[in-house]
Amino acid sequence: AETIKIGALYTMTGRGGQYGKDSEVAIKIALDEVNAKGLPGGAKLEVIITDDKNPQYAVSVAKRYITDEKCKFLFGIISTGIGLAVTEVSKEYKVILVGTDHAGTDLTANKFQKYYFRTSNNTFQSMMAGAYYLKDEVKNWKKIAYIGPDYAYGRDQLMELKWGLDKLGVKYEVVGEYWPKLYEPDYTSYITAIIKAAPDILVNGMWGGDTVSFIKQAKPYGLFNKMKYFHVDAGGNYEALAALGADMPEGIIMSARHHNNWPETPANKAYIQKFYKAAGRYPSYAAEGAYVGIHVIAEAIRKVGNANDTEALVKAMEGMKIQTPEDPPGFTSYIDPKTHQIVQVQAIGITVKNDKFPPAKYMLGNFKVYPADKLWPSFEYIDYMTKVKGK
Amino acid sequence: MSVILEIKNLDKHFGGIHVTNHVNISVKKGEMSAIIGPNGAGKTTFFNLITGFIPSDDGSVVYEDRDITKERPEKIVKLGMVRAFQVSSLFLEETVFDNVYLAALSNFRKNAKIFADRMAFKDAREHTAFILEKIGLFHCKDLKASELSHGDTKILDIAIALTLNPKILLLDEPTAGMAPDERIKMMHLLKELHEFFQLTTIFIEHDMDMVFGIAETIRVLVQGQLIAEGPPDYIRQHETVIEAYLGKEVL
Amino acid sequence: MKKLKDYLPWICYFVFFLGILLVNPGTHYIHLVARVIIFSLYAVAFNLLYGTTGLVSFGHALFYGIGAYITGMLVKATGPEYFLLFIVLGAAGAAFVSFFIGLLTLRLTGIYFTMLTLAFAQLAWGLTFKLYHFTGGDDGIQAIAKPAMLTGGVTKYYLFSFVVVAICMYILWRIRRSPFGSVLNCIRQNPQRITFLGLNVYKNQLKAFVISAFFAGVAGGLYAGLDGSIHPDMLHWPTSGNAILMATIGGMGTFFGPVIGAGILTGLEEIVGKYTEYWSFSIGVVVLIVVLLFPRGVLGIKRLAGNKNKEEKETEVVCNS
Amino acid sequence: MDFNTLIAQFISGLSVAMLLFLVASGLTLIFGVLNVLNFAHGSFYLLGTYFTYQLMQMFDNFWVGLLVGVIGAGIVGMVIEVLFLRRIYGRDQEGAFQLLMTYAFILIIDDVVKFIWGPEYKTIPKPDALMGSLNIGTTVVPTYNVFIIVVGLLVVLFAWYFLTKTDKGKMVRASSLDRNMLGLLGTNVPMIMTLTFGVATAMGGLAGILAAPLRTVTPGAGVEVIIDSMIVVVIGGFGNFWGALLGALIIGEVLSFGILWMPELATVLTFIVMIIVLIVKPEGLLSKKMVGRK
Amino acid sequence: MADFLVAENINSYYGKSHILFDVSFTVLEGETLCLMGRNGAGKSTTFKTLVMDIVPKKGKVYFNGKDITGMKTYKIARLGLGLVPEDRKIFGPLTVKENLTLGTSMGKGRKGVWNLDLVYEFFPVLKDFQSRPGGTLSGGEQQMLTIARTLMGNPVVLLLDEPTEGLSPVMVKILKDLVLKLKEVGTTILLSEQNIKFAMAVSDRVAIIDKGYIRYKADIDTFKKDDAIKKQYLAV
Ligand SMILES: Nc1ncnc2c1ncn2[C@@H]1O[C@H](COP(=O)(O)OP(=O)(O)OP(=O)(O)O)[C@@H](O)[C@H]1O
Ligand SMILES: Nc1ncnc2c1ncn2[C@@H]1O[C@H](COP(=O)(O)OP(=O)(O)OP(=O)(O)O)[C@@H](O)[C@H]1O
Ligand SMILES: [Mg+2]
Ligand SMILES: [Mg+2]
Repeated sequence: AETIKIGALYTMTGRGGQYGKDSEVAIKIALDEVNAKGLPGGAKLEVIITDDKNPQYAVSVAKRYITDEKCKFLFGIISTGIGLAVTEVSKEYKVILVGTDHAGTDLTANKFQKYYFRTSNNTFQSMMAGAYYLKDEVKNWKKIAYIGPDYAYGRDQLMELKWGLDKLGVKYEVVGEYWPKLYEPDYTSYITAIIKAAPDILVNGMWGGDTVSFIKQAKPYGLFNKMKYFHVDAGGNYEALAALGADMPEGIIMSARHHNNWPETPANKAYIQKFYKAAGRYPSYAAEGAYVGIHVIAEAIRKVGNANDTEALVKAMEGMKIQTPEDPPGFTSYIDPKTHQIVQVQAIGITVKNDKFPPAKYMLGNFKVYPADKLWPSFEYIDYMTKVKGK
Repeated sequence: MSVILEIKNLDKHFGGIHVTNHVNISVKKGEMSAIIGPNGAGKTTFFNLITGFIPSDDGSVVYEDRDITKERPEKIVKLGMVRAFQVSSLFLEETVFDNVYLAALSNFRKNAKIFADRMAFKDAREHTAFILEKIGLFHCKDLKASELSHGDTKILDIAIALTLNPKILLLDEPTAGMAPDERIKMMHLLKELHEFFQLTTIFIEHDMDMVFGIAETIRVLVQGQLIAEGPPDYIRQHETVIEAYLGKEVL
Repeated sequence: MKKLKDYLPWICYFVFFLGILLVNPGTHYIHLVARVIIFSLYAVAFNLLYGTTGLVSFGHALFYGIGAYITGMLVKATGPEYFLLFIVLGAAGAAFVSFFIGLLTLRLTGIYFTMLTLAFAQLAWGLTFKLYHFTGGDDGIQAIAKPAMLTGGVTKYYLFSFVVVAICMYILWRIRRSPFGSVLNCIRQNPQRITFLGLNVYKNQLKAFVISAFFAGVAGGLYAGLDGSIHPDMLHWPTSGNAILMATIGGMGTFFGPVIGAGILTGLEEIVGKYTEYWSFSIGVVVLIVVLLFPRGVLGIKRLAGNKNKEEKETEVVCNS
Repeated sequence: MDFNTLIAQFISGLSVAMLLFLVASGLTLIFGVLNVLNFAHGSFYLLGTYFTYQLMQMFDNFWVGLLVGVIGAGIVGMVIEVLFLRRIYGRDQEGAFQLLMTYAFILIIDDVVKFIWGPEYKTIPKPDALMGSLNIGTTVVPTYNVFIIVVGLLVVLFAWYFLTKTDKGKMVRASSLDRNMLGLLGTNVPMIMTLTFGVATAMGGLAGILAAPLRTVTPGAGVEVIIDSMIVVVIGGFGNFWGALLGALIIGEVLSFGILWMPELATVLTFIVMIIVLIVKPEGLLSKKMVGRK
Repeated sequence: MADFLVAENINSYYGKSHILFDVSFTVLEGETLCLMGRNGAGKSTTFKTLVMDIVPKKGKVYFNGKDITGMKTYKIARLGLGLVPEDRKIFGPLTVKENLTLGTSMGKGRKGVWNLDLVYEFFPVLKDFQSRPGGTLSGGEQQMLTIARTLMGNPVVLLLDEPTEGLSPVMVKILKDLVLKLKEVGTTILLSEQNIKFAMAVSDRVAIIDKGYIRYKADIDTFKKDDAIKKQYLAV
């Protein structure tokens, strides 16, 4: 029978390496499930994974996947920059690219092209949910300060949050914006400066190791007692919870694109169990995007009956409903037909003691859930973004 | 004979040491002269100062009626004051020919040509061949500079200096470390060149045979000061010079 | 006959890079070799500083990157009609910036110079990363269009790159063999002597620096067109390191060495990346081997072998004047 | 700006500076002594941390981990010096080869670390004794930061004493100048060089370990610290120990106050400082112009 | 008197170039042997081979009856072979005093008369300049420093490679006195010299090397009379 090849690109080294490795495990799990269930004509899915290194190299690999390895799909990608470079290849060669991790809103907004699909949420979805949370759940605040890495990802989050708050008619004042470099090892000076600025809420836009460093360094200064801490795109990533362990302050507001302890549905539990069995550790959020991505592809092939008719596959994916581990009871994720962005609920929580997922000592709890269709698509925002960032 | 180089009141301190102490010298055109003096007297420093290699603290250097005290070394070379080195300073990976040829290119101001073939300059080629012939290195023009013997490297160093068409040639211990026979050869060579090119030559030496053999004028530096100046016979008898430098028993 | 020997590398160069089109190994491989062509210009330009002048710049990515960004941004702003002109402008921009950086960095020598160039390139990288409204930041810039005659299939752009690079290589080749090239070569060996030949070391180094930056810029501009996308990584230090690597692997003492180095490095990256995620380990090991065992690079090996016989003969010749 | 803020910000800068210095000091030592630009210095920073992590998994004692981590980084350094670096000393364009070789070790060590310990972030907790915070006036300073400042100062003192007051120190300095001659004078130069490299890489390891409780332990973390510490070395004067300290203090404080007054420029401030220093004093603040003659 | 330092058929190379051809000679304990020859004859190469700075491809070197071929340079130095190289090799940025103290490491565990005070007595300039960087000394001053530095290690055998190069006549005289004094205390000396008068004044025996071959060996009195040899190999 036929083998359908998927060419995946993931960061496997350095800071983002963990996301790549986790995605790799999730892909294996998903492949087993998909192939066990069977595809039309007894076809099998196969995934080739290459470390994407940098955009130039990623583009070269993507082209190899398409022209040399005859891959039917491109897949994965952690960095938005690489995603943007590879989406061009997908467009040029008319091969579907399923993005599983990178969160830059651009790809499903101003830089949208019809062969691109994304199976994890974008930063706008996180920040819009965050705006609701700030409006409804946090009382008596006016001043916010923002700290985030000084590049597109960090900048976009602030832009999106502000847009969201304005949209919801929230009145606020920004008393400080701090822009450390990505992977800044030492935040000490930022911390004392933020304490001096005395905001009611500190919004943090870091991811991964930077979150860990920041929290470790801020805690002994008492920063978390002096203001509310709000970090809803990647703050609650499991790898950060795990690395911080007991150093994690209690009661800070965070979220992630997937939670190991929410929703407590059989699907989520089963997925996490499988992952733990395969890897010996709990997954970070990135794995779930990859897991869903494989299922989306398989589902599309089943609908079309083969993997050769790209246009039909695109049609099949548009509006596809898919039950993902992060769907709470009564909700099914779907792919927005206009933007090809998966639409999912967002759950924002606060840190509470919970050692069911060691080595983490704190997990998120007290989740507030924001319904998917309130968040995406927002064509108003897409227009705004197109104006700000260009096509 | 007219004066080609006029040094007035030249002064240099290194930290607390007065290395060049208000030196006044005027060098006549076409003169063959030597500078001698104890170790550390400031001879090399003197060369370094007048060639612009290190800046002086005070005083002036006038060369052909032009004040060059603050000029950059490469400019001074272009004006015709050229030096050869105590430890020969060559382009070791290049052939003997190419070492001299590069100097010739500089001499004919062809060095900045960026798109021409470097061998395309007939005048430079001929000049190179002429110098090599003159100085007696022509037959080993294709050897690499690193393959020369100690004596030949010193000769090549001087050849490079000559190629620049100097008006004044400054030599820092040209025979140091040379075997006696090579030393004699060098002595003859310098004399010949001096006559042939009408060169003003100043050399620093510790070899008294050489100094008293070919210098017309000898200047003695001691602790940065010019203590005596005159023809060989005069210097040979000079009490202070004998005491400070020559010693009673000549070795 | 000497002439023919001189031109032999050129013949090989043409035969290989044009021959590959006849063999036509498939789009991906043409794309790969197109990368080799562009990198080889970058490496050869770099080697004018490194192998010839003896200046180890660890910041050449800066000029490569500036070339790419200026070209890319101009195309984005005005359209692709004047693509070639934009490449030239990009290179000119790189040269312009290199002039000022050279003024500062060339005051130091050896490893000091190396560190400084690194610092400047990292600054530029940081800025590209940060000024995202202007440069697109980490997201880079995509969809850089090519003029109509170069679109459709990689072959056209391949040929275009080949022609541009061949012209640049020829210019660099001429420079290397010019009087100016000799001066640079001798600056590496003995800068003090250059001063006392009446030549200004600093000015000549600066010229070399600017020329080298210009052609690195051309390479960057070409790359912007190849993938239609550019990214701050093009200015990051590994890109600078790659220049040193390509030149060293191929043979820094030769003109064409870096071309071979570019081929080897690109090929290695392709093959190793394909089979293992531990590519950085593998590349590290290869670099170690090259540094330890082939310090003169691939082309240098041949030269060394040629020299051996010569050396033995020459010890017989005693040059006594 | 009130006085308390100034103090707080100053102490923050000091603490940033000391960690920078700890990394840069090893770098500058290797540079000053061996004339080697150890681009892989950050990898020893990383290795030290992972060794400590491993030990803490087994014994759960920070101080044991620290000791073993430092020694481990030093030993790996010495092995690399003996097996590899030693072979390229004195070569033409030595600088470039060193760069490539140490670059190769960045690539290799990062992957080895990932292979052995996996890609996920590791944690090294602070020792219990250094958990809390101190109040200096109205300013809160974490005890651990104070500890780092103290260790940094100790390293400075120790190095100063060693390099300028002891015979071994003189040999170490001489070996950077002329290894061959030093051997002719009866000194076991290869051993000196190996030891120096070992000490310096151990210092790199120490920096990594001390930083670990405040930072993220992950493959790749080593590369990130190297550029900053190079800038420190550039500003202070290459190979000059005091220079590294001064450079680190300047960078630490400029960043610290820069964040207050020009937060937009934070990421480029270090570079701006560097360029200003270069324009004024290209050889770095504390480096004497070499007075060597031939 | 015993055979103290013996070179036996040594053949040395720089890369591929064969420089020394079967060079053999013996230095007896306490004597001064002068190696003479033109530029490029192989004198310095011989010196470097004796201390294994260059390892001979063929042949052996014995010191005090012990085969030291292929031994590490620093170990040979510690045995008491002190080389004063022709190119000086001062540690430029280190002070004069630091340069001198570095010399002591080869003298560990060996008794001897030389110490800082005595060295300063012989070379007062060095005392005056003791805290200046060695690299700033003049050519001749550096030459003195080089010799003094090796003396600090109380060498048993002193290998002096062209010690008078660049020295003023007065200094040459002082150096002569120094060498004679060294002989008095029993130091064995191997000398290479271009200054024939100096060489004759201090040497006991002479060997002539030419193009890498030893051509002639004689005691000093025979050599003084042998004008033909002087003319043939030294052109004097
Ligand atoms: N850069 C410097 N810094 C400090 N002192 C210096 C420097 N250069 C030279 N000196 C000192 O200046 C004095 C003169 O040195 P110079 O080299 O001119 O002597 P010289 O006459 O050439 O001696 P020699 O015959 O031994 O070569 C010496 O005492 C030397 O130590
Ligand atoms: N590093 C080297 N590489 C290659 N050849 C060399 C090297 N050093 C010296 N030679 C060659 O070896 C031969 C012997 O040199 P050596 O230095 O022993 O001569 P020497 O007798 O000491 O002469 P001098 O009186 O000039 O010091 C010479 O022909 C020289 O060119
Ligand atoms: Mg002198
Ligand atoms: Mg010699």
